[in-house]
Amino acid sequence: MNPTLPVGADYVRILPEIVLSIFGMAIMVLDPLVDEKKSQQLLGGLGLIGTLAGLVSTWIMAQSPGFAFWNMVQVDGFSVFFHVLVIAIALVLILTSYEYMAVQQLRAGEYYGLILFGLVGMCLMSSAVELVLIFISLEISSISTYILAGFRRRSATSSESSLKYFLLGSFATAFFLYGVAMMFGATGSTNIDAISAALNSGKVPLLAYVAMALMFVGLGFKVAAAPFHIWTPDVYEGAPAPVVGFMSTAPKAAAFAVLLRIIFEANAPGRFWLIWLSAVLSMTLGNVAALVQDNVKRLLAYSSIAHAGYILVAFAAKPELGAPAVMFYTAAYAAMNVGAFAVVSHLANENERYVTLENYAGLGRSSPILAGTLTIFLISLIGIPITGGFFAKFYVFSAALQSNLVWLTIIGVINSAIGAYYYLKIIVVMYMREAREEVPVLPIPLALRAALALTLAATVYLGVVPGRMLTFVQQSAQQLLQAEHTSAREQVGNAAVPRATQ
Amino acid sequence: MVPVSYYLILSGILFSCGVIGFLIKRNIITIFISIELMLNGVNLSFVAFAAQWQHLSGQVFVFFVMVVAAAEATVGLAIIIAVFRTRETLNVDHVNLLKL
Amino acid sequence: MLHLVLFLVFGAICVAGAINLLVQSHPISSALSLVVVMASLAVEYLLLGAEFVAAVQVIVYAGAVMVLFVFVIMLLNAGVEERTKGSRVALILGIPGVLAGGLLVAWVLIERTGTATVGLGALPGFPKTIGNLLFHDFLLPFEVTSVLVLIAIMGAVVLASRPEPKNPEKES
Amino acid sequence: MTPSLHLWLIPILPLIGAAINGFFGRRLSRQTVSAVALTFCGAAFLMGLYVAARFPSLELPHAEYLGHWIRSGNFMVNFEFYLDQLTLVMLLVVTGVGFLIHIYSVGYMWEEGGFYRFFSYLNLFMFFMLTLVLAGNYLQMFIGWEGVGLASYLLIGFWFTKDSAASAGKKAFIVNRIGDFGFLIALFLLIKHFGSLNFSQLFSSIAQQPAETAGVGLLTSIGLLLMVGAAGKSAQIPLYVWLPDAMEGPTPVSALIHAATMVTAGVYMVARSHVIFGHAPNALTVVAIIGTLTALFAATIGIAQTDIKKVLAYSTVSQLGYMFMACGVAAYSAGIFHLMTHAFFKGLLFLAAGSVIHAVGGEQDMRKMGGLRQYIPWTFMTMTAATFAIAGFPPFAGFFSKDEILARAYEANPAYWFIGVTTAFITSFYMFRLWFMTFFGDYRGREAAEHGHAPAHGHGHGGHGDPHESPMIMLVPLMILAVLSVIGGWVGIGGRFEHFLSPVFGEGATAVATEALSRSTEITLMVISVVAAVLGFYLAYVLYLKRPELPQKIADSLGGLYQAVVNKYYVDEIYGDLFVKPLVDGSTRILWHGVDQGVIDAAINDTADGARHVSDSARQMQSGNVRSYAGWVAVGAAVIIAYMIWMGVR
Repeated sequence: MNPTLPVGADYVRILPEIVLSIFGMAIMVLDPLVDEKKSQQLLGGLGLIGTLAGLVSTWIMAQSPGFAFWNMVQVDGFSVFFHVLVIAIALVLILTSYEYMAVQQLRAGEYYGLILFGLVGMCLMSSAVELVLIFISLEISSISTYILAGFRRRSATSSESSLKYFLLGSFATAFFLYGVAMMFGATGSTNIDAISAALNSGKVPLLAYVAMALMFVGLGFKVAAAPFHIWTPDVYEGAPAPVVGFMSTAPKAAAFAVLLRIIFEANAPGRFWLIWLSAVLSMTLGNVAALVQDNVKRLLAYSSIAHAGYILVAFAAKPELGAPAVMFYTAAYAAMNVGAFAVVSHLANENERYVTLENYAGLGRSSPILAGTLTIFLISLIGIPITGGFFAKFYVFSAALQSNLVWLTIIGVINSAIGAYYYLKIIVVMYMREAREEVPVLPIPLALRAALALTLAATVYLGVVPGRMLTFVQQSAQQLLQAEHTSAREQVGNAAVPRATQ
Repeated sequence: MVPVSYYLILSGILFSCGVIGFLIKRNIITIFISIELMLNGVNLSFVAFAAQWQHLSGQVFVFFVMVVAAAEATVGLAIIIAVFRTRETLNVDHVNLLKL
Repeated sequence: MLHLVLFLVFGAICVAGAINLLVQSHPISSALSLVVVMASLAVEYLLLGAEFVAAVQVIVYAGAVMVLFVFVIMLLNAGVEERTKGSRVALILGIPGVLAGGLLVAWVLIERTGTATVGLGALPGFPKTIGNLLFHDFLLPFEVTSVLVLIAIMGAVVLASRPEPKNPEKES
Repeated sequence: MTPSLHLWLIPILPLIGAAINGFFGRRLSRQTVSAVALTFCGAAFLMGLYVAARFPSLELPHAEYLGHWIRSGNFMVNFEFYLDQLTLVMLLVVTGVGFLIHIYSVGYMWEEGGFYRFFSYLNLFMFFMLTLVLAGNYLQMFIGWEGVGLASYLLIGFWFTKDSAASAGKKAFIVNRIGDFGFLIALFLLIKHFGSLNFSQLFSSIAQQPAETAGVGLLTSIGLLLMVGAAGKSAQIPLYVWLPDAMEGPTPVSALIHAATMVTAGVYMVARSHVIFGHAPNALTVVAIIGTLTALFAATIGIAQTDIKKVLAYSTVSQLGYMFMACGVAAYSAGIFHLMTHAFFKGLLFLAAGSVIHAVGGEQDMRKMGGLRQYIPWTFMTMTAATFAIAGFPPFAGFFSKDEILARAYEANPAYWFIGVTTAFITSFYMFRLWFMTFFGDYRGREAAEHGHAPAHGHGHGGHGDPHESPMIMLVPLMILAVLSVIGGWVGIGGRFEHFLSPVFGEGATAVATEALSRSTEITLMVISVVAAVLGFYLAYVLYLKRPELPQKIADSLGGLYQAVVNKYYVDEIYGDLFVKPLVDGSTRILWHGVDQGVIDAAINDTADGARHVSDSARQMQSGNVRSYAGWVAVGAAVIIAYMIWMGVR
């Protein structure tokens, strides 16, 4: 056995995770010490600093790319991208939650702690190149979201949402794990690079196909892709609104990162029609079901299924075109959806009383700022130019067309035309209907303003000058796809999984 | 000498029993027990494959799965308690406020 | 030969336990069936040489985790489950789906890995070798599980503690 | 290298105006708001004039690069502006007519709530429209394209308290989306096969390809998809349904967006893409056929409308059809010429109609007007100029452009010409019908008011006594446009306009025109179209002034056909039944009530358990069951496993 200890570089390459855990623990420890009134501000502030520190440490981490902990994690542009993305989402979430938690009278300490710990899992998901580590971090991210979903404990819907998410989530995770076991059985390794090398040398064992299928079940569930999307509306409807904004983007982005690694880096065999069909189903089911919803949270839940479908379209495309499109889309979707949910959670008010479409009537009058920002997010979700949503769709569809997926593109385009209808419905209601009952709109606190400004800026930035972002995602996608070859060769000398001899 | 596939089939049977349990049981706790059964099935696969490939890492995975299962159990049972508090029922068919 | 006999005996116990889990209508019976399954699985592990895993299986899984289950069942005073008909999809689509999928996978397993065999105690997993792996190659996952456990603790505290009674919510 | 003209300023100026009014307008007085809007729009117009003044000294086409926007691999898109003769014409039309309409709006909207909002939207619209016109690549054009749709949606729905306005806005938006996606797919195809969206690069690489004469090749499909986009934006069959409804917006909006500028974007786009269409004759034929049919179809609907703005709306659709007909026979400059004159006279018609509506207190039904000549003489005079122009009487502007189109159509295929002339006759008829019904005879508004018919569209204008003339600020733009409607066509005499545009569309397109038709044929055609116009005038005179009881009789005798025309051939209903309803119903029945319990369970309940379970199933008409969800997951997993195994075994 090799007795070496991890060196400094190893720690630098998981620095964001370390920093986030430390802040999480600090919150946990401080929680009982501060009195309840102050805890909201103090611990929330600590969480905020934690995410900021996480961003800084990500920057430090980005300076030393490479493998760490004996090929457990890999730091490259790809993982840096997703680190920044999920941490930024959490930052906005914390800004939004500041007010929300106070209005809902929920205890703060564990909430912020769970967010930070959950982030550790999501960050690791994006940099892990070992299925076991991916599994554990997936569980960290999932379990913390299960708990967050049930945070409004006095509410029956919230705990129901939590229960449904938990039961079905564990169910799906078991499938994923079985897939990991099969993959281990098929290739003798759980390291993605080694798997990739095994799958791309000679005939692919049948067991690997089964393994891929099972892993797709688990990951498809996490990203809410049809036919494993079915939990989404129920869970999103019941969970606290800011948390929905979070869990429809951050864990999803991390799960997409894993899917990208598994599907593209390992060059999963026989995936094409599977993804094709899943993309079509997700887009269509999501959009069509959203048409008749009148609960805004539920509507956005269906919309998030549809968006997962659009992202899957890019998975069906050629890797070098699809991977950057996926990355861009997750970022754009995160910006607009988190923003939209920030508005929704502000309006929801005590006990989330105001979440139906009817409650949005006349919002254009009563609160032009909220209505205006929500409109921009919705416009972006529709995919109208000069917003991030447009370019995201544009790249996805152009990637698909350049890979000769004409029908898939046409179905996607038709779907996004259908989708325009229900987003528009919200805009119409906000500006063109008189409020039937008085819906109190609380003053917008500073933190929420900051959250809205950040998401708005990101949405518009990605829509107006997407050039830099695009260059970045292309480079990192390039690294991801090349990693397959380079690291597989490194593997030979530096055995990731020691073989016990008998 | 026993064929590895025997172990794998046993593992598959346990996994399938777990899935069926999820589908037919009404008590939330029993459903959760079914999930544990699924995980146990997977564990057997890991150990069997480890033996086949002569890779000890397969056995280490089992260890991790157990940790995860324990953590899941803690949280899951807490969620079940929370649901029971608000709904006074453990029947999953009655937990359907959120729908359509 | 001994190996095969032991495998078959404990495999049969295992499957019987699993089926009993499904058939029983009281959660306690199901939980105890699972303990049976786990215990016989531990034997199967031993047959494959995974000593450490077998021990942990009995101590942690069958011992600690299942006790937690039994405790919660008792706490919530769960009775015999009602045979409500909430979901026909589960019966009409789900069960055939599982059976079909299971058979397909079984076919793959037999067809494609059928020839390989393992001897008794094929891959001895002593605590020392496992420990070496765990604290070296798998150091990071091992450390990360601590975060997982932390989350679990926090979750249990958040969810299972009695909610503060201010503004009891009236939701339908 | 020609000097930079700072073309980017032209769209940015209105954007600044929009931003100022949008953010601070609420606190500003009406005077300040209108001053801001007019200043920035006027500045854009001045910039346009400056560009025109510098034009002779430029090396054309003149492109201005601002910075790169997206770079993905080999594919690059820049912020760039593109100026050639075609752009200049569009630029002047958009800024000039736009500016006049801005002035007019100050008077028209003075009494309305949301004054600042209106001008903010209006300036925003100008920004997008100018982006569209000045774009140097298709993507930038598309941004403008979508943007004008958005602005138009905001403006149509301006009176959002009215349900009809809100739904009209929505309809416009959704129909436009269909068109936009045709456009978008065309863009994807261009990226895929030519790796660029830049006009100069793209056209030069397409120009090297052979033309696709037979079948549907790549360029033909691109052309057809572009045409889908154009049909959506420019309200052509089958996507025209939104334009008549869009009349719910304030009248200046109809004038600016739905007559003079936005709806002509489709024509501009087709003309801009003439290289693509030139290499795809089949697509061009489709353009011609769609244009011709739309021209006729919309004109016939126009006959039976009683709402003054609806008549004009259908007339716009029909005139746009003419422009597409021109493009379809490769007479792009004729199409653009008509686009320009149409902007003058149709903008004027709408503004004058607005003035009429203003005068009679918000009434839009022509049956309740009449005899307005004496009350609003200025409006009457300007409207007369416009009516004669659109009917095609010489020497008004419409005569020259329409004649040009018809001549070129005749040359391509006499069938187009025949339908074109028929349409000209119908156009003349319904326009003079409008003219007579509105301005001649006796004023019928008072009786209606006495019978207790409150004006249906009374938004702020209500409570007037006798009709009264509009204020000067509204009349001046009318007069300017009236002058342009009279003399605007003279630039086309002797093919000067065509000659001006010939560097864009190539010499071939113009040279043939003058030679192919002999002088005598040309004059014959001209005479026939004038006769058609006069006939229309006479028929309208007889039916609506001399013997006003006749139309009813005719309507009675025609019965079903007339009904069909009155109901716009039931197109809205057909669309509703065919597309919208099934979608919503499908969603409700299939997914809302759950595939789960709705279909499978209901079926099982019905057959197996019968009536006893009806109430039970009603209670259980709900999903939300975890086990059902798990069932779906399990089935999905089984299907995927089966598929993957099949893939593996294969």
